[in-house]
Amino acid sequence: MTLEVTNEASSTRPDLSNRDFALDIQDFKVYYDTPRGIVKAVDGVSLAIRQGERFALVGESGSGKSTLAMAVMRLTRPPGRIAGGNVLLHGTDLVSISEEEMRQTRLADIALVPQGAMNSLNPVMKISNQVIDGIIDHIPEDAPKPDADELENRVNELLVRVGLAPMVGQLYPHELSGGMKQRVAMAIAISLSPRVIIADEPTSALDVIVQRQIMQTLGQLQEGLDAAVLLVGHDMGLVAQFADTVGVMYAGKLVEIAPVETIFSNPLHAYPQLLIESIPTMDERKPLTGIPGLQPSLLNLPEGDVFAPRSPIPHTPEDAATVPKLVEVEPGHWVQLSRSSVADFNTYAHLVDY
Amino acid sequence: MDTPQASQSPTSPPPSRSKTDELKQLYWDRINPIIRYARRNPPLIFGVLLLGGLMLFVGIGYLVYDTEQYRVLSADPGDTRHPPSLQYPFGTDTAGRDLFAVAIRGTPLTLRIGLIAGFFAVSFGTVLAFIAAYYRGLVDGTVRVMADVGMTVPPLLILILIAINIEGGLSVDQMGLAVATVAWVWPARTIRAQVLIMREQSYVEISRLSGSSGMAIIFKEMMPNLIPYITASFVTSVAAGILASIGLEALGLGPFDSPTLGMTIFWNIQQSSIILGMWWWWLPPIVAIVIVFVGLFLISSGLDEWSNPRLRQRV
Amino acid sequence: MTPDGVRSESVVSRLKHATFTELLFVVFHSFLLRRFLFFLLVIWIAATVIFIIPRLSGQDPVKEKLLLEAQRGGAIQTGFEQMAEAYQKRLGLDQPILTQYKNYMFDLVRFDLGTSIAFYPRSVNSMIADSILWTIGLLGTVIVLGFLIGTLAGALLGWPRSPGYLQFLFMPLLTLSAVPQYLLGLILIYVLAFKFSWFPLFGAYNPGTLPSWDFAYIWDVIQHAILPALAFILGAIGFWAVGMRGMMINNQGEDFMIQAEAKGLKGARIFMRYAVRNAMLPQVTGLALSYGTLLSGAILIERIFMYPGIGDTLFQAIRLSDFFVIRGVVMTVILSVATATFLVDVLYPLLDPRINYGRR
Amino acid sequence: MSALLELQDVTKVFGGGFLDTRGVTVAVDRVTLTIEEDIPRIITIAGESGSGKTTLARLLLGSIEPTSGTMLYRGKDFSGLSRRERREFRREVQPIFQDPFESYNPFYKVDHVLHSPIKNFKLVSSRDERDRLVEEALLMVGLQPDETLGRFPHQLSGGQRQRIMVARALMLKPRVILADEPVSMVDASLRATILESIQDMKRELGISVLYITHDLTTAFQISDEILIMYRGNVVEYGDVTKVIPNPQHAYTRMLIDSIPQANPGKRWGKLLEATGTEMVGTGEETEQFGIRPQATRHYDEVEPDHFVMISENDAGSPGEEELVSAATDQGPSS
Repeated sequence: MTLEVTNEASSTRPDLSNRDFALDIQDFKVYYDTPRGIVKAVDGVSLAIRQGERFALVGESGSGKSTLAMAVMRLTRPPGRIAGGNVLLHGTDLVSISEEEMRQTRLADIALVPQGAMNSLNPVMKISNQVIDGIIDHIPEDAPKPDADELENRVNELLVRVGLAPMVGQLYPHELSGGMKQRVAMAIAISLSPRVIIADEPTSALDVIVQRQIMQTLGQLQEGLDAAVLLVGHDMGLVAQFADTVGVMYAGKLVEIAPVETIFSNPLHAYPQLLIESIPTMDERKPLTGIPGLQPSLLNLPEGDVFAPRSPIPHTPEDAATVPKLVEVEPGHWVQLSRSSVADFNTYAHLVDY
Repeated sequence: MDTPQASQSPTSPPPSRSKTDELKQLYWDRINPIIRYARRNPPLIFGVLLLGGLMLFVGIGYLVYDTEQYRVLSADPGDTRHPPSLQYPFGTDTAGRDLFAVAIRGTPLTLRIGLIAGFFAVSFGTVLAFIAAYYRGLVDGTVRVMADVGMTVPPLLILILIAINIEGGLSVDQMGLAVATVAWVWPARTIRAQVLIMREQSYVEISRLSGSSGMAIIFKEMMPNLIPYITASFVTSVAAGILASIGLEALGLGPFDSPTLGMTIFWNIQQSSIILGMWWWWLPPIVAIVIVFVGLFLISSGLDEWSNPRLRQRV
Repeated sequence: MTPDGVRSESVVSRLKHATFTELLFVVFHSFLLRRFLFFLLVIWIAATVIFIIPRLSGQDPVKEKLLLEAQRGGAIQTGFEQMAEAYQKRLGLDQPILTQYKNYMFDLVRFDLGTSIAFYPRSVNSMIADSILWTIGLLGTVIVLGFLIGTLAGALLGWPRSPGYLQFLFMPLLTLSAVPQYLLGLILIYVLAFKFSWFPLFGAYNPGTLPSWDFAYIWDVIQHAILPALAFILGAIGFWAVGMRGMMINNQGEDFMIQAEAKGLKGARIFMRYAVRNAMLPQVTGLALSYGTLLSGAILIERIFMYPGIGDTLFQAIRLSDFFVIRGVVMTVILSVATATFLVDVLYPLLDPRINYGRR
Repeated sequence: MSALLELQDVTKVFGGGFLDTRGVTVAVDRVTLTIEEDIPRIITIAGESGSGKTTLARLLLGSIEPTSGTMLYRGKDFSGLSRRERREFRREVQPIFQDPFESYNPFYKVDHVLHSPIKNFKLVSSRDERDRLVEEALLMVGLQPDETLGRFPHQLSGGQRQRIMVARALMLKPRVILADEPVSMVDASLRATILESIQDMKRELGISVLYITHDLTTAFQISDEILIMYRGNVVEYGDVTKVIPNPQHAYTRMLIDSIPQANPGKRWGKLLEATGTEMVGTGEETEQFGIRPQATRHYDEVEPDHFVMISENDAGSPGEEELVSAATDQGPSS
């Protein structure tokens, strides 16, 4: 249903061929086959990230953001499956390449900083070996094998780059704190200097001070590599601190994409508006607000604007039933336009034909 | 608000609704989901079917066959060692037993040993586990050491020592009890571990802070959630009990006057049925034992899946 | 509750800055010594239970057996008087029970298991010594082989990238794991030894051959060992495969498995170094826990095959009501199980770095 | 003014048993805290994981006993309470836990968690009365009884589950509610409603709330007083409107500086170097912020209702002034 939208969308992108994007996700769909029906966890998401850009994908739990991140790496496991769309990594479609090509692409071209820092390292292997094995498995068949000293130096250098002492390589995961484990995960992610890094809630379960250190280190690494980063998270504070561009997901779809300043100062869709209003600040004490209602079940979602039941904007049932479209309302600012969820709909009504 | 509480505790005031409504509600709340779930748990179904089939065989056999012929020399005292025929479906052995009658009589006896052993082992193990986990400290330490020692000492050996010291050998029921004396170790260990995990859970804490007594916490909060574990460990204990009893019987320490599956195996070994080429003698008890063990194993792994929410979600 | 930092500190910096003596203290104080004390405790409790059980029936076991033997008369008539006397002296049967217990324990400490009643004056020690080598030779091989093959089979069964047809192996393996091994032995004897005569029916070597270290004898021994070994291994493979498969499937959901794939590692490396390596850990613990059960199974296999190992000795002793031999075999088996579990526990930290001497 | 619940110099030490080589953890180090009877307050205990805040909550709930120091309930030593007094304490001090799902017994419908305290504390005499009490409590937290009762916990949303736990606590008419990270597992959009009902407890029902959290932003929004904990010590405490805008202790400052503010214009300052916990395993652990278990210390009143801990370090460790000034350098760039 958003297929036409995407076509339309890509045609409206001014003088940028797909090659200019580091990561170009087009009309991407990830479905879960459950006994009770198909859960459309990611349903027609399109977004593109330029080289060197930090793109944050935010949404509540169950909005499909983590599912999207894993599916981009093609790590979706049954009953989940990629149900359609393309993921162009510097122009190569990751959805259609062979499993072996995908394996070689992981880490070398697109790396993951995982969510569960606590458990993402093999508990029975020394840190240095866990850094090394990724490197070794990406050496081309015909290339000379590096000797042990060379590898050790490389591991040490990587550990230092993420702010760890080289001797950490000789330890086992259980001997490290949560922050240190996440730093190791980052060292692994940058070990082959990938151009795209996906960070899936990299600081969940970490304390604020450590969280700041990790995010700042990640930022430094991103700058050093000029990599494109897709940060997945739910903490609007972290997003404000880190991202250049923000995409807001709701119930498997993107409702708004905008530069970080715009999304905080001038969100157009009701969901990001309410989301941002509900963040408590440290500046002044004021009554807290929330978003009324619940996120709908992704099983058998009705057609139309899924946010309508929670939207404070007055609307008719017809408005809510109209399938909304994601349109670029100003350069770099995309909104899922619908009468039921966008207060300024009339301003942009000329961009859509309903 | 006026939905009747199917999960109400027995001590709460009687509900205003009629008993049938209550039962209907119970069905929809508790039993129906179980049935629906069971459909997605083939091991459980398959295991139940296997054992059910075996029981059906025994039941029908009792109804239509003269099972008294299990006794020595009761079938054709003149010429022994009949291969299977219409008259003797499973043949006869060197001592003139009708092996079909033996199979029908023996299978439930062996199951009986297992059930007795399983029942006492799990009851004792559960009580011990709760006492240990509830009182902690020295009591817990003692139970833990006892269980750990029990894990190290092979049950069969202790059973041998018990059996050789009982005059006139063991009866079927004594056999079950003897096996129970060594089989409580595993249930005690696993259930204790579960109780220790559970008592740290928030809902137990909430219940305690809601003024519930220790007994109420054990029986109303913990027990219902432990039922799958206890059932699974009962099934496992039954299997372990049968295994140990057959071993004991094969060594010649079983009830000589009872035609249990293990004793049938013993007579096979004793009379060298294999060299005599009497395959019909040893095959039925082995098949019956295999059905029992595979059935019990499938049921316990099915129950495992039921009690393990992580596996359950995957079903 | 404990902050990460505190835990790391206790492990790393404390051990790093400890002197050698302190290190020894930490090691012994915390783990080895405690584990060794537990080992002794197991032996002591087991020995005590063995001492108590016969006395629960209210009769003196030895006296009873001696009477029984006296009634049977026959082969062992000569020397019976001395034997009875020797027991009187040795055990002090008329003495208070505590004295008896003390003597019994004292003999145990010196590993003196007493004298056979049926084969007087042979010592139980020598009878066990004669048979135990057969058991160790057969068992040692089959326990290791069964564990390795079974674990590998389970690993392949639980690996999502294994070819689909492998799954057909699961039901047969599950059935094998559920069947007592000695019953498998019966079937094997019937089919392979009786029907096809590929292997000898029973024993450890041909009664005609004289034990010597020549090729014919060794070949004879191997031929005799194959069937009992096969019976044991088949059952063990099923047992270990079913367990390992479960571990492998459980492991699939672990974050480090997903991360290994995200690292673009080769399938073989993920399989060996990540999946199998971690799924092995509970298997090894399982090996220690089920060693006793395996040994009981081996005893029954020896019984079926009339293999002259310790199990056969035990069976003969049961048949002849040879109490001291039974007790000696039981004690030996318990000692070996306790030693094996002790060794596994002590060596386990080598496999799993999370377990170290400092904790547990 | 009479104190309802009082901690005096309470210390809780874990570990250190016979043959225990894991070492000793001082989870709570000489904490003094008073909850008044007549003036309801929302008091925040803030700290990161391992700071001892959850241990403090369990001490106050009577779930664990202090290693040293005393806990007083209505002026009486807690360990010397009679059966009846202890029962009264059970009802008057009620918890709300972090994970609303784990607070429910999966075997029962949500009604169970509401009915069992009513029965145990004998709050009502009839079934109708009980049902009325339950409905009132649910309406109070903004839930429709017919939408929530008779369901199993997994059939409700996280926010609904947590609000039922709030209703459960309110139903018992407690004097104090201990809310241990009540919103950290609830989605941002639902956070507000739960925090609001916590504020309502104080405003409308006169209940004091101990709000235990690692989130200083919500603490700043809803509480009256705040205690900042670090490694078992209260390093700074006082009126929340004084402590947060004007933090004195180096740790508090670093904590506040590290909060990711939802404002792209107010980004973090320069890269924060690894702290003591991060460097563990790389060599000597630095004694951060002058915290050392059982060290000599006292509290300075830097302004009315605002206290900061000063620890008397032994020579070699940085003094308090040094740390404070070091932290000032690390302030946000904006």
